[in-house]
Amino acid sequence: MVTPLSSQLIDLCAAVLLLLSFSMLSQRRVLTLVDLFALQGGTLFVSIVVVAWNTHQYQLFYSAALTLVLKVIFLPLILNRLIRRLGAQWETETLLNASATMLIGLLLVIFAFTLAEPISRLASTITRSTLGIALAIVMLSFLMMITRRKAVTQVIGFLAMENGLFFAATSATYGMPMVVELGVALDVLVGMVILGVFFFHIREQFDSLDLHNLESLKED
Amino acid sequence: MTDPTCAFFGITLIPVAWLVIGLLGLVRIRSVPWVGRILFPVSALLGLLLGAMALSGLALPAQTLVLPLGLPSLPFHVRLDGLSRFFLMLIGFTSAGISMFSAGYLRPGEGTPPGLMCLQYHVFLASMAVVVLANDAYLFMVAWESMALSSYFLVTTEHRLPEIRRAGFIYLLIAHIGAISILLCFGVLQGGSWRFTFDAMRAAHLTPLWASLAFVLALFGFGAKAGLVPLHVWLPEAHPAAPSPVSALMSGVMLEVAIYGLLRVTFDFLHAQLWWWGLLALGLGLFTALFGVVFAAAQTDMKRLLAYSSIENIGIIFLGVGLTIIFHAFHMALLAAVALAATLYHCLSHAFSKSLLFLSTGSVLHATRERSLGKLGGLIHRMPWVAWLTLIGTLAIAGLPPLSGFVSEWLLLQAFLFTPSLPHSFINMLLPIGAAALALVSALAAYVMVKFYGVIFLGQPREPTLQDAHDCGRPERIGLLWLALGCVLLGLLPVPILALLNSVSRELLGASLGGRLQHWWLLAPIAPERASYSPVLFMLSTVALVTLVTVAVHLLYHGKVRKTEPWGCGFPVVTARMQDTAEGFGQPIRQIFEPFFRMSRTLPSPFDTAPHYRVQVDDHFWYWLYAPVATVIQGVARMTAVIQRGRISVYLLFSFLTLLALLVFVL
Amino acid sequence: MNTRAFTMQLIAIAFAIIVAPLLIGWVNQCRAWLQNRRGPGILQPYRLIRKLFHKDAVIATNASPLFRLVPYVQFASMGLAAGIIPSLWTGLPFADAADTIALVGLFATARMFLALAAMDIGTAFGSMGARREMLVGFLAEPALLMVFFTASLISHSTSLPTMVNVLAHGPLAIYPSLAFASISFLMVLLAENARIPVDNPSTHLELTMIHEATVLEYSARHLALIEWASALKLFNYVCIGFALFVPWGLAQGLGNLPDLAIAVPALFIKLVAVGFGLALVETINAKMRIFRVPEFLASAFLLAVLGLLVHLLLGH
Amino acid sequence: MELIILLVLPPLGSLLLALVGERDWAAEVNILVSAGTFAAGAWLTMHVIAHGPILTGNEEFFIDPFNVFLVALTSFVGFTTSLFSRTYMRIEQHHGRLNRRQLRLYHSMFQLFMFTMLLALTTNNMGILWVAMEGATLTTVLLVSLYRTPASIEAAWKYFILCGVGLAQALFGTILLYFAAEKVLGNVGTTALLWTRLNQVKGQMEPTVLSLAFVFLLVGYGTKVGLVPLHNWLPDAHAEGPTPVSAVLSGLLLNVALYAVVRCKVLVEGSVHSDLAGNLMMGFGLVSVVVASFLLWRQKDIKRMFAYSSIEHMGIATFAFGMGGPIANFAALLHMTVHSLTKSSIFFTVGHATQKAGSQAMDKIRGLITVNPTVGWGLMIGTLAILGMPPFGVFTSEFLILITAMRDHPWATPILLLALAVAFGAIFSRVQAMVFGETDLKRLPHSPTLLPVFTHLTIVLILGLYIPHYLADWYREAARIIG
Repeated sequence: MVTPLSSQLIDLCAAVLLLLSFSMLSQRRVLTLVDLFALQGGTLFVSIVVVAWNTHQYQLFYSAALTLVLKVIFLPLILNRLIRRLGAQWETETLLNASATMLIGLLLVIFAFTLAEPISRLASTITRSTLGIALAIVMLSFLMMITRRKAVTQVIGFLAMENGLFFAATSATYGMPMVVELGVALDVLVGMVILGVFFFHIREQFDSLDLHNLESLKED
Repeated sequence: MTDPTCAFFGITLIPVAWLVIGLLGLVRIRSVPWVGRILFPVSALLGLLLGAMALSGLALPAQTLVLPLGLPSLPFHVRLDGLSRFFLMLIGFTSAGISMFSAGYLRPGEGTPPGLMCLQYHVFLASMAVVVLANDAYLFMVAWESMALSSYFLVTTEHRLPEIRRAGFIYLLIAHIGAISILLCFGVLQGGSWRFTFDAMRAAHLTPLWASLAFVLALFGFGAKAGLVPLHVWLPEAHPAAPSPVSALMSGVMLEVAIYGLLRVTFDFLHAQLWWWGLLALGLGLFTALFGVVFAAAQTDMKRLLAYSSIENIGIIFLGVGLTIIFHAFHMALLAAVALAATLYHCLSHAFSKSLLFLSTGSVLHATRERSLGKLGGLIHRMPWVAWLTLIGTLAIAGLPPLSGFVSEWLLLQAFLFTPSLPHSFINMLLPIGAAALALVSALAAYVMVKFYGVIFLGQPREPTLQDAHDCGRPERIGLLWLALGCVLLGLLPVPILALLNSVSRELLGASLGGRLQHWWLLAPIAPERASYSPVLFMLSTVALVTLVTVAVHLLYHGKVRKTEPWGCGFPVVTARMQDTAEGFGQPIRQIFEPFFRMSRTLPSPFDTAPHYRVQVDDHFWYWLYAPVATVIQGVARMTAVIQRGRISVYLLFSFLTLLALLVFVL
Repeated sequence: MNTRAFTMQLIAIAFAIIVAPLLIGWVNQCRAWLQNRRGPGILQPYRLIRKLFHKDAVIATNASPLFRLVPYVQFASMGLAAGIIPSLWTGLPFADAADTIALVGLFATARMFLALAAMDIGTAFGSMGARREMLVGFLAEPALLMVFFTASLISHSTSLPTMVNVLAHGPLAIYPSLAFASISFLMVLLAENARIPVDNPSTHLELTMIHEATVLEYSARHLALIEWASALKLFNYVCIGFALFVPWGLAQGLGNLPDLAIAVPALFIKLVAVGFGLALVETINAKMRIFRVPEFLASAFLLAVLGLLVHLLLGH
Repeated sequence: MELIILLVLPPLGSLLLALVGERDWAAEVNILVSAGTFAAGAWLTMHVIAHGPILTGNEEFFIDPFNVFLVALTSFVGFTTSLFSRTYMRIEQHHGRLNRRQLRLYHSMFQLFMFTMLLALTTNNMGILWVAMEGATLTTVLLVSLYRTPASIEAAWKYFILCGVGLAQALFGTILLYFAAEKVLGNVGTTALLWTRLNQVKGQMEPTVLSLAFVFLLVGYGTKVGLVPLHNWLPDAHAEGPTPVSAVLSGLLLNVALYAVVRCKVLVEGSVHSDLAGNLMMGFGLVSVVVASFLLWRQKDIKRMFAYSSIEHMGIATFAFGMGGPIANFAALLHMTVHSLTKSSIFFTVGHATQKAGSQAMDKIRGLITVNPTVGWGLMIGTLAILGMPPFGVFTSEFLILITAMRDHPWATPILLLALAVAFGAIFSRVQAMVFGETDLKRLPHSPTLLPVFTHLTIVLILGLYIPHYLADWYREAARIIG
């Protein structure tokens, strides 16, 4: 019953997601970053819908809806407003220049694929090959969190990682049990709210969101 | 007392009773009468009882008991055999005197409140008793470390003084490291059975390599507690810091408990297989003894001096242990028995005499508030009791006949004289040197003790304040008397006491002096024509001669006795400051044994209007061993601090790399 | 011990006590002769002691009972030592009470008391003397002990009578180790008895004296006892030397008359010889500086140890 | 029934306190709720001891000897902490470091935190376990940043980011676990994440997947355990949060995280027939012990120092679990217990000490014994206990761990002992200086509640001398489950 088309669709989504996370990795402008993040969420939504449609896993529609609401609409919205309110549109510079970051990213992708290869061989789902990509996305966003210097961008990286995980969940196994999905979503939401609050605290304490302010606690 | 099992229970109950007394101290924590006049005398009685019970049971076979406490897999095992009985006797009798003294020694308003001090003191006593009773590694370690802890708190009674805090820290640190090595030693000793009862360790059979490892670990661990060079640095710090009864307890009892541990492991578990262990112990012991006595000669603080003298005595004891091991390894049972007897006897005599001396310093301290020898003097007129009783202790520890110290040294020298019959020529060459060194040490000990006694009690008071020094109170007198009595009896009646030790040496070596002690008055361990010593006869004839001479002289003599000022040697005035100071008295030794010391001297120039001479004597080991270790640790710490530099990106990188590394690892 | 042995024992002690000052007298006489002086005569020490016994005793105000006790202890311990060291016959019951090690201990005790008494008054010289006395002691004692060890390794015993019996009546053998021992013993003897070159018995130049400084505060009967005791000490040391190195002539056991008939003249001959020898040594040597004394005694100590090693190397 | 109370009481309390948390009697309410929770926990424990494991709520909740003792411990320490925090927070308020809004936040978050802990412990669903851990992170982030000082904000931020990322890895691990389980159990909705089910089929699951999953889970939950080099958040969070929070962080959160790791280990070892998991844990444990004990020498801030000591002890426990086997697991469980009791009591005393000194810098704190003997002795005894001095329980567990190490991994023993000695020197030298000596500290406006301190220490002391039979059997049972 699995049509090659659907699986191609999913692979396409996967490719787009990977592309997006690469572009996020190299993107300097914070607002664009948010848009990219929204796009990523959108793609994720599409892929989930496709999976749900093809495999008649209807509880996946809930998580699709969750993704849509949370990651495509809500989070980007508040992120946008936060960034405008905090005036943190510009990431001044990253710790590593873009090309080097890309290179490392590439290596990571290869590593992720090799890692996921034996697993996806076991997979019976239509989404078998995408697990590697999911892992790659997780790692790329990890890399992004490492290389960025602004609190906001770090958070976006964090959310991108969550996306990767969602994608993994849907692609490897047709979604986690509903309770878990809900719980995870809730945590993400609350986490975002808290972070939002934090931005303001950080701003009022250090009057900038630059992370090099947050290096006072250390061993000398 | 007759029924052995009831005696056994009685003995095991006494530590509990001590704990109870300690807790009772908390009832009225600030009341000196309650603690001093009631609790401490009671615990002294308990000490006597313990000693008596242990003594009466010395010859009995071993008894064991399992208490429903401790780990589920390893409940507390208790065992009472000759060795533990002997050391219990030591603990009981010595602590009896010390507790009695403490009863009068306590004063209100000095650091820790008396009630709390009473608790710590009795926990200390009880834990020492339990160490000796323990028959499994866990109980042993628990008691051992409680001993260290309680004594630490006692040492830091005057915790407001920084040097005392420092002393306490060094003490506890070294004690802890020693305990760790003992723990390792037990880990080796169980020899594959993975049961940590001492019975299992007795049964275990180790390859020579593992056995040697265990022995070295034990030597390190127990040596750290006993103050074996180079692990001695805590001792001269901690003993002066502690209140005098505590110093007495630490020096007179705790060090011997460490010796107990070594004997237990070496002979009971390892059966003293290899002769080079003995050589090692002997060498270390000799060096420790020489080191200790030479440093004692250079001290200017009376309690530091005694502490170093303790190091010296511990050295002598280790030397005895070493000889015992050597003889035992070569299957010379009788000689091993002689050496062991000497060792145990020295433990006993050191316990009595050293506690006596430390207590007397306590009385001096209370009477004069002065610890530095340079400010004392002439106290024999102000405090005759203390002075005369101390004289006995001084002579005993200097190893002079007919007191206790001499007996053990005599036996040791006898043992040395037999070494040429060893099958191993190398040791034959080596051991006479040992004998010579031992002789040198005991002669030096006499020097040190003359300095100690002479500077404190004789001559003219070096400070005007000493004029109103007062003699010690009645409880103190009783305590001192008891200990002095012990020194005398140990000196005069070696034969009956050695006969009591037979059971111990039979347990450990399978041989004893047994039949060789027929005459109670004549000590002839091998054969009367070989060597003999009869302190009683010695004493009697001396006394007889003294009285005879006195009588004779008084018959012969017709003149009167006039009292005048001493001859001023032509000086216009004779002041107390013209006497030898402690530094001055130690100066020849400092000169002869210069390489031992790390000295910093400031000499006055001939043109000084107010000439000032200062000399400070330090311990090389501190700078050679301990300081470097500390710097290394600090360096490593500085390096490790690199991973905590506060940059969140770096932290993220850490976890990322960890992840990748692990993934590669499992791939 | 039966009564005869006991009486003989007492006789031995009495004999030593009586004869001891004679030896001092003889040595001093010989020195006088060697230094072209007439000399006071051999009996001078007795006269001195008698004189002292008839004087009033003067004691420092701050002297403690210890100070007055010490002379008696000195005398008694030297007497006891005389009871242990075989001078004429070896059968001494007291010898069981103390073997050589105990004998060294006895000397040490005596010295310690002397030093304490010296510190008791609290004058500069008293404590200085005590310090020097102990300094000499802590080096001389081990040396003496080593000498005894060498002998005891030969005789397999540490009790003097047995040693003498073995050395004197055993098969005649030459012991190189004993040669070393004898030299170091001689050095110890000089040091212990405050003779030149270590100390000068006949001076009161404060800065050089050792023994005299310790007894500076004594007078009359106390001084008499001390002087007598030191005479006894010299006698004892000399007898030890005889027992170890020239034991011939000593009567065995309690000794029967013929043996004693040999022993007494033998002893006196030896004493005369040794006295003269001592005087000679003291005359041809100059007193050394106090700082040299440790080296002198250390070499004595090392010689003794060397003797021990030689014995072990050669096996006899 | 008691389970429901256990899981419902805290959130209700949290809601209530969210409403009334600023009142003067809020602290009493807090105590009351915690007491109730503790009672429920105790009740549950009795029930489990009596009737064995419970599996309820269509298998969503599972209580076995392993987690029930942690439930009891958690609710108990939670209770004592609430007792302590009453006076502590009063004094903080009195010093003007907290306003009522923050107090309300504190109270309600405290209860919520307790809830997440208990949920994480009692749930049978690996997914819910993850959710609860994340929830715990969020609540504690708020607690850590309670003072709103720059330092506390920084600490909270690092805590949030590092643990968030870590837990993201854990989630990926959980997904992989699910993925592997699905192969065996079929895609039957929720059941494929139930630990009990997984435990039944662990033999058939795909080793490669599970080993990968374990790596992610270990890195994830390990971050929360504070294993070096994932530990960096821990000292900051402990040092900057209010002391009661430090107490529960050290005493409870780390335990629960370790619990999660061990649960995963059980599954993985069942599937992967090599001791990969064990070796990984031993490695992490050893590294943590050594690094932490050396870092102790660099400390100036008292709470930071004890945070590092927590890392060290978690390292020891992890090492023990890694070794596995009845004795080691037994010892590790015991170690978790005594460590959380001792460490929380230490933090209680430390809290009052810092309030006296008005600073957490150790060279500002002097002569506690003279100004307030109970605090001083509490700190001294607690420290000696945590340093593994007999006759306290920490020594017992360390003794057992060491002898097991001597048997199974002799090479590791000297390293452990060296680290212990180094840590001893570092901590004790500082604590001694703080407890003893002259002082210029002032008394506190309210007399501190030290009942919890001495209760904890007494329990630890008793555990050092005598382990009750039911407790021992219970630990053994748990050890058997862990395998």
